[in-house]
Amino acid sequence: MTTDLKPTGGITLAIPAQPEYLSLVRAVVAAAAALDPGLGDARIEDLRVAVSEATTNAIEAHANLGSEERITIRCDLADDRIEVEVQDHAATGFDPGDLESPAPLDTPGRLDYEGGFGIPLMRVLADEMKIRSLDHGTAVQLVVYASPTAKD
Amino acid sequence: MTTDLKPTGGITLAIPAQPEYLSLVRAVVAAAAALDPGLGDARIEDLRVAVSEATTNAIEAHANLGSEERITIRCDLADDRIEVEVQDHAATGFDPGDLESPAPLDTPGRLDYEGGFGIPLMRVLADEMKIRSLDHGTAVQLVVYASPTAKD
Amino acid sequence: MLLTVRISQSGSWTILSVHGEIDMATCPQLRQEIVAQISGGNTHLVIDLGGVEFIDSTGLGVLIGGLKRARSQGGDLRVSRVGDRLEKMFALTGLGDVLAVVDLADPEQAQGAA
Amino acid sequence: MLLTVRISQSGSWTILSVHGEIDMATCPQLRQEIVAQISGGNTHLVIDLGGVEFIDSTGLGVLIGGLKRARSQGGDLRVSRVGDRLEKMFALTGLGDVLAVVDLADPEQAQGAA
Ligand SMILES: Nc1ncnc2c1ncn2[C@@H]1O[C@H](COP(=O)(O)OP(=O)(O)O)[C@@H](O)[C@H]1O
Ligand SMILES: Nc1ncnc2c1ncn2[C@@H]1O[C@H](COP(=O)(O)OP(=O)(O)O)[C@@H](O)[C@H]1O
Repeated sequence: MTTDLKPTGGITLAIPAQPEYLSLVRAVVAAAAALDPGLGDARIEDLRVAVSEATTNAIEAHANLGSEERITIRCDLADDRIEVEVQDHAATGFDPGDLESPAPLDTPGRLDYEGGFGIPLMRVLADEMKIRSLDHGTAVQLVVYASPTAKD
Repeated sequence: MTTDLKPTGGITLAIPAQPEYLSLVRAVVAAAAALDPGLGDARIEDLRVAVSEATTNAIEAHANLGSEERITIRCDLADDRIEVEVQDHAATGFDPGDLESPAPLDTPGRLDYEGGFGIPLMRVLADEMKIRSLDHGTAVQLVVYASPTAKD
Repeated sequence: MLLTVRISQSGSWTILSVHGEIDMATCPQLRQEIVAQISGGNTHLVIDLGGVEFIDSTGLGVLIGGLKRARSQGGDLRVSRVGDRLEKMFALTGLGDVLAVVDLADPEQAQGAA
Repeated sequence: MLLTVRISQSGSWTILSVHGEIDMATCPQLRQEIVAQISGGNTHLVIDLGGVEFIDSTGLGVLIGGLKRARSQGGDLRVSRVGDRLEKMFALTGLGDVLAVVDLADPEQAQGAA
């Protein structure tokens, strides 16, 4: 159980694993990102969506396991970037390695399946995206840079 | 050090003890309160101000002691009320008992002093307000009820 | 944080005007409304997104599901008043290639993909 | 989350039009601006609060400090365009009893306490 709030410089938010809290998570991300004057509105929106996707997956994983633990969202503001990590406590055995080459979104017939957009969207919306398996669940790290980067 | 996030049903937010984060705290309180359909806009505003006051005092106390620890804000939503607790990690020796009878705000000459509005405002804006001394600092609990109460 | 869905008619098209954010918390409501309309025989739907500032993949999934269901009943599902953010989401997911954007006044006339 | 303060003139009164939230993070900026005006000889100030949706006790303290400083120099500090929330804060703290609310067009004419 690593829900401890480490005394770093960042913001940590812990929420019950319920969909009702998604709008709150987005509000926190927007408010945190607004503290970084280098981040434009469009990039804040990108980050808001990416974090919402990661949190949605975490909520789903908790629901599948019936886990009552909370989900933690950590935001770290640095001069040149904002870094958000979503950590769940649902040890589903999910292996992010299996997702290394997801079907591109424009594959014919792709839309026959209603799901599976979350991780690809996080990948394109964030400048960096990493999924790590933890003993107790999954950690998704999303980074958005303040200055324009290769990713427009 | 009790910054642990207990797996309760509530929201916990931890922030660096810096004034820049006050607007984020207010955004979280507003977003949390918005999850409670029984709370009107005016009461949400009351709570937002009260929590802002408590967090301001916590930031001041940390600054006075040079404490690098974070401040935690816990929001618990119940059917009939929202409860917020602001906990700091600045053991200043502050004794809330000394404040039991603050000078009323309309005392003549009261305005000669620019400060000292925070705790009286919390008292009138929240339906309940309790200050507890902890080993490591101070905890301020603020409760606002969803249904209209004696406090309009 | 509820979604509101207002129903109106434009010729043979049923318009669902959505207000709010479409995410995992609110999408069951939209899905139910779409299913109810199609089950009730209104197979030609326009989702008016003018009041929607946020949609995520869960919300996009509901639109895809509605599109498939409408088409399977000989109808269609189109969208209208798509803002910049939603347009970006449609473009990134390829959903824009299959979902026609229409004018609320004339849903028959597709203005091109989202 | 910065405050913006726009300076203009109305007769012998200097108007500081504030936009943003006045709290511990932003009030040093407002305090500095008030002090600078008074030091520069503009002792008759109107704080236009039309763009302020939030003020807390720290912000109220800045207004009290400004009021005292202006009066000590033979001037005054008044407020204008006070919204419902700010009016409530003024009422609860008693600040409304000492701070005159004026019309921006005629700061001389106090409309009564906040
Ligand atoms: N935090 C997580 N914990 C467990 N499994 C996850 C997590 N995130 C993603 N997954 C797995 O990866 C799959 C793909 O996720 P995603 O691309 O977001 O699409 P969707 O959630 O719609 O299936 C999910 O269906 C789930 O099986
Ligand atoms: N969290 C806290 N930790 C330590 N001291 C506190 C705390 N909150 C309030 N105090 C003390 O109580 C006093 C009164 O607080 P308040 O009414 O908010 O007015 P002000 O902060 O303007 O002095 C403060 O000056 C401070 O000494």
